[in-house]
Amino acid sequence: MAMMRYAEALNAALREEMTRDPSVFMFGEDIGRYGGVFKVSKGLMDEFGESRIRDTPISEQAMTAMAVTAAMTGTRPILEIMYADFIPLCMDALVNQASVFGYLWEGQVNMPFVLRTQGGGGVGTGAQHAKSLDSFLAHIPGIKVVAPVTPADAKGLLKAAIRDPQPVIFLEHKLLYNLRGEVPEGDDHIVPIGKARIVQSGKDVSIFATSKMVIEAEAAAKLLAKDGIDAEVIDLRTLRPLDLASIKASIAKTHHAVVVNEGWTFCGYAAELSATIMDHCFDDLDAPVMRVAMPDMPIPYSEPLELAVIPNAAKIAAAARRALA
Amino acid sequence: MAMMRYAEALNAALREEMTRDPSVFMFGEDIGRYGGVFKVSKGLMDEFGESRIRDTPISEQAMTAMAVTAAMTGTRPILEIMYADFIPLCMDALVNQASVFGYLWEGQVNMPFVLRTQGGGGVGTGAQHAKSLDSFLAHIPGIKVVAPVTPADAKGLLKAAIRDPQPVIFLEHKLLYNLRGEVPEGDDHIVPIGKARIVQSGKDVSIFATSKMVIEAEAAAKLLAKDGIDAEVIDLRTLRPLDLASIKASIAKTHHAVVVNEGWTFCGYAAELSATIMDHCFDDLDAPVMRVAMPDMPIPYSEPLELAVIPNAAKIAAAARRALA
Amino acid sequence: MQNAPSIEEQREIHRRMILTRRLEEILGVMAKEGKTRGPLHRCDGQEAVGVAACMALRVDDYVCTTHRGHHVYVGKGMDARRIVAEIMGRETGYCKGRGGHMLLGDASIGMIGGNAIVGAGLPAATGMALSIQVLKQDRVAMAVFGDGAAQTGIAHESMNMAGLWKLPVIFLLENNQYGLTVRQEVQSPIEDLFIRAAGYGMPGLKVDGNDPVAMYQVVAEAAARARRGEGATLIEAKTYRMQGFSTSDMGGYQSEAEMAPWRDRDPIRISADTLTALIGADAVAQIAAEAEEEIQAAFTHALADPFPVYEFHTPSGAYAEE
Amino acid sequence: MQNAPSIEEQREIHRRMILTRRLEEILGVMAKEGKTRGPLHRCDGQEAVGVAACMALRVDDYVCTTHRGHHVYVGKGMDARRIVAEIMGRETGYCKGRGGHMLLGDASIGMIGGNAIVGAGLPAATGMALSIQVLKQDRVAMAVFGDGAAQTGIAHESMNMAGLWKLPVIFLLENNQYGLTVRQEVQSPIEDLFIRAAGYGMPGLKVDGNDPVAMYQVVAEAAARARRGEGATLIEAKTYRMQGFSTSDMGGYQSEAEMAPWRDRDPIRISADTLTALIGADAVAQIAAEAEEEIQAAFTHALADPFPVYEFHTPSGAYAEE
Ligand SMILES: Cc1ncc(C[n+]2csc(CCOP(=O)(O)OP(=O)(O)O)c2C)c(N)n1
Ligand SMILES: Cc1ncc(C[n+]2csc(CCOP(=O)(O)OP(=O)(O)O)c2C)c(N)n1
Ligand SMILES: [Mg+2]
Ligand SMILES: [Mg+2]
Repeated sequence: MAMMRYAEALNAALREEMTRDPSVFMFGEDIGRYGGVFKVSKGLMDEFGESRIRDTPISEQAMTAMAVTAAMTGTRPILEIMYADFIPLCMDALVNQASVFGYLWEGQVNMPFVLRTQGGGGVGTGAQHAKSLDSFLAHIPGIKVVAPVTPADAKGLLKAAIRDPQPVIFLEHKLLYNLRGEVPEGDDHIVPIGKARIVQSGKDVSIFATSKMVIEAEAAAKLLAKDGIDAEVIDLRTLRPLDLASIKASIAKTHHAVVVNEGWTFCGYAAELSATIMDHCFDDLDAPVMRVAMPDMPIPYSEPLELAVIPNAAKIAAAARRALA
Repeated sequence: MAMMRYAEALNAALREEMTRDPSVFMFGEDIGRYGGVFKVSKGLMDEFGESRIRDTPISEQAMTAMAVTAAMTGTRPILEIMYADFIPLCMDALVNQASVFGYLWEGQVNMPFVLRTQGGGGVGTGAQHAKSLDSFLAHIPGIKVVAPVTPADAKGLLKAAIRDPQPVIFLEHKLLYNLRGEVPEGDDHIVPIGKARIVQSGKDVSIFATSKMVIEAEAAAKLLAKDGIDAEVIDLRTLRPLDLASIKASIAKTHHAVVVNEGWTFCGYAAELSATIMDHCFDDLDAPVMRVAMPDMPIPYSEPLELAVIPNAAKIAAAARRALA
Repeated sequence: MQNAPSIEEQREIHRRMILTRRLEEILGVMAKEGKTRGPLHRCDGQEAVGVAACMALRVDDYVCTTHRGHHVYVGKGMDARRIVAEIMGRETGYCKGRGGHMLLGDASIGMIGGNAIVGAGLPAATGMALSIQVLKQDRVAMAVFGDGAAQTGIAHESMNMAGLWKLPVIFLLENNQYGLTVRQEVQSPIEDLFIRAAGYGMPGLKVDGNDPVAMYQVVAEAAARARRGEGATLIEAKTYRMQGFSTSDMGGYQSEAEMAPWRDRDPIRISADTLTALIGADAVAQIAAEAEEEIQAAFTHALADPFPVYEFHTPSGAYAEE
Repeated sequence: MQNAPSIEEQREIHRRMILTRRLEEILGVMAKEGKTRGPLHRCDGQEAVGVAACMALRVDDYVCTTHRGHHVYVGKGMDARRIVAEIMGRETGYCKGRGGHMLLGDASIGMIGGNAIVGAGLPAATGMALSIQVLKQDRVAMAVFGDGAAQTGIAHESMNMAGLWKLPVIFLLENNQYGLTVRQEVQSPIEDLFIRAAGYGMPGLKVDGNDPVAMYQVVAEAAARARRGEGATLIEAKTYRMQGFSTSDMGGYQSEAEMAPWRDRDPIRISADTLTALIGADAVAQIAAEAEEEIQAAFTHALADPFPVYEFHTPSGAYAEE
């Protein structure tokens, strides 16, 4: 175990996997000499050279499509997209390329690439640099989507993603990079894709959250505890494929659910969680599932406006109280 | 009233609005001389000239962004995107441009553009030409999304969309163009955006459907009627902003709901319908909302495979029976 | 002649061009009879571009093509029977009937693959070339794409990166003068698209797309350059689309006057003339006869093959196994 | 000199460049003190590009810019106080605090607008030019964009359509030699990006981006061309970024050796010298003094302005009014 920042845990995973497998390489904007705007790839160009760590032009659309075919021809590309807000530029490569060929050419090719990006708001980056577009990504067949919150999961899930035979979108959050935590060392620390994590177990209400919202959910649980409400907090970790078993088990116990995601509400990822619970847990529910997500409007810049739209502990706690009322 | 094909109704709406307002113009691939691959703009180039009806290069990404700013500077552009499968190429312009400036520059600009496209499967066009990506579009703040099924609604909603001050995505379906129906003539036939249509009222179960799935829902209702099940079929017509009042009213009456959309299931539009019903109608529900949508995999080409994945009347009827079981 | 095809290669180019032509002619007839499914995009008159270009590459080189890719499929060495089976939606097709005629692939011979998103072939080949460079292989990747595709943004991004990194890739622009129903001048203000290569620091050149020998030579030279580590090349092959955009094209915009001179320059006729001078008329006739036999057998067998049975594709699914 | 700025215009260019410089210097200090929010992108050393180019256009011409747009905002005539108010997130800002420094707009003077998606300005201006052409107006649209933006696909699609339709648009490529932290040669294999204009059938030219008079002239000429119906122009202004990528840039990659010669060619110094010869040192000093007063007042007032109060934006919402 070592105490590390989230960004350092990612860096360690990249270094270990690139050392372990010469077919792994990285490309993206400013990831080389500069080490990435969030310093996740710091030092890697010096260590692995300019062929395996590439600074690129600003060409998200082509780069994503290139990751798809590079992955089908023997390498394991890791593409960094600087902000999740630029994911729309990657959509054709994901929806019409990556999604399709794993099925059409099954048995002929694998597609082991990882697309790392970071989203989320709270620091005044404005409407084009603060979004969480999770539902766009989780809607795409054949593509896995993970979103670790702890440094340990950041490392373990990134290693799992790099070794996975399918495309994996790896969602980071700009407010998580400096988070510190214990991280297991060495090659064998792999966190399986498709398994949720029980952050704290409770009996009254289940709070299912993703990415930084897990931290807000933990804070909400503390607020609820003050009122004697015993909340179970579950970090989904993988958005697709979803760990349905963990969701069912928790709701069977608590009979109340709050779903939290930082993306927009309508057709957002929280909507799918609500619908999945409707499909599989209806009879266990004593109250409707409560959605806590971004209001359906662009993200404003000014502090009082931005902080008003982003989901937080208070909103989550209020939703839990509504569920239990 | 005149009997017309769906494509002819759209053509009439375009002709009337272009005649009425010289700031309306159209651009898109093969829409001019050829009249569009589905012949929706047939004859319009001869009538309105090459400045207002433009054949374009294959540049969906820039064209969508151009529609945004053309709309902000005094024109009412209508952009045709040949297949909904190419919507991923338009996403940056929609999510990072169109969605944002209506809020940021409120009071300074309007954004009256229409993006017409067509989606859906069933005729062997394959994984890259048969998708319904409704949930991508309905997730975007500030953008309206409509999907008419009847020729009358096609005309009335297109006219409403062209006159709307906000961006409107107009979703057609490749299997609807030859559908015939009575269409009111003249300028005053406007179908308001945001209002659902009760196709047939019933008391046992509510079937909410979009686009061509409305026709499958009607067929399902006939199948159900044979078993004495009285289904209410509602054509949502507008995917965003959603007519919540009609949904609530119907479920208050039937206490059972089936939601149908041709897009993928996970994070799909049907998921939002299920979640919206969870949010607003939970106490009225006697059974979980049943989702009928595309299985979460790419659309295959071969007939037996493609027909197996596309939602149809039989699947809808089965879902209704499960809801009532 | 430098990089010229051997006589053996010319025979094979000729044979594959005839296979392609006959494949499409038969499909065209079946389409009229309503026996095919979905639109079919024929490359009649363009066979030399796909066939000769692929013949100039190694089997382990990578190639990708467009919605109009029959000549590339056959040119790269795919089996006619399994091509027909895929187009007819059979279990024995290259994609088990999942793909259809626009999306065929055969990774075992570097055919990855067809693509129905216009422009998608350029980053696809660029990504393969990136993989080749990272793995320090001596392979080459080639994208065959159209004049319409040349106007897509992704073409620009791809060629810029290919030029920047000196990637072993060949951009083969098949200029058949039409993007769907509109002529190239309605899509771009310049006539010779290859001049854009200068903006990407790579050589650009023009070739007669209806001359198989010329096609073979320029592609062979570009491949040699790429293998020498000198990077990408943009080749514009001038040709013409003889059979309309697709089987669903209502036509009416390609005039006979425009088409006549191209019909006279049929690439199969041109290669037949060249070959006759080299191996004699009988040998050339025999190539045609053998090709005819092969294509007839391909249809007979493929049409007897079974349709696939639907199964949900679990790896694409949204829920983890429990 | 043809299309040369009048003395009055040169005074105004000088004044607006100083306003921009001081605006950013003050913001830079406040950023260090933690008094600003989010990253700020300064254009120190590039003021002539945005200011002189905008001054060469009419008030009713359209302009859009990037994340690094202070010189364009001020150059187009936006009010310093409301710019500062927006950057400080106040209700009185151009976007009521909703936009922030990368997304300012003032449609009343054709400033539509800032854009933080790299490359987005090219189709934006092209779309405005399309609107101008459809409405048969004699306006011009201009996109100011960077060397990094020139590598995006959307730049290619936009310039192709602008060239094809002879749209009244000016593509002003502000080559400050860096895209974020990497030099241009890491992003593109060619040094002079303006040569790509040939691929779009439009004139392309290079200009000294630190010389306000030269900047004004080339833009004025391109605007005249556009108004004559002769279409688009690509102008590459060579300049240099003096203050790093943004306030969150950790730096360390721009060497003093690289920067020194550019510091000597400070556009404000160059314009001061030219102007001194024309109107004398005192008049030039007075311009600076007035600009300083204006900018100080802008900050004083803006900082006293109220923050906005949050309200849900109904027109963006997902449900119809009941
Ligand atoms: C991104 C995208 N836009 C539009 C289409 C529809 N479409 C299919 S082929 C085609 C024309 C392509 O022209 P070109 O690239 O010259 O290829 P050709 O058909 O001439 O072989 C169009 C517009 C598409 N498949 N993909
Ligand atoms: C599509 C997109 N990709 C990446 C970014 C992140 N980013 C912001 S500015 C920038 C560099 C832009 O370089 P250039 O166009 O030369 O403008 P400059 O900063 O030099 O003014 C990058 C990569 C972005 N905002 N948008
Ligand atoms: Mg073509
Ligand atoms: Mg730059």
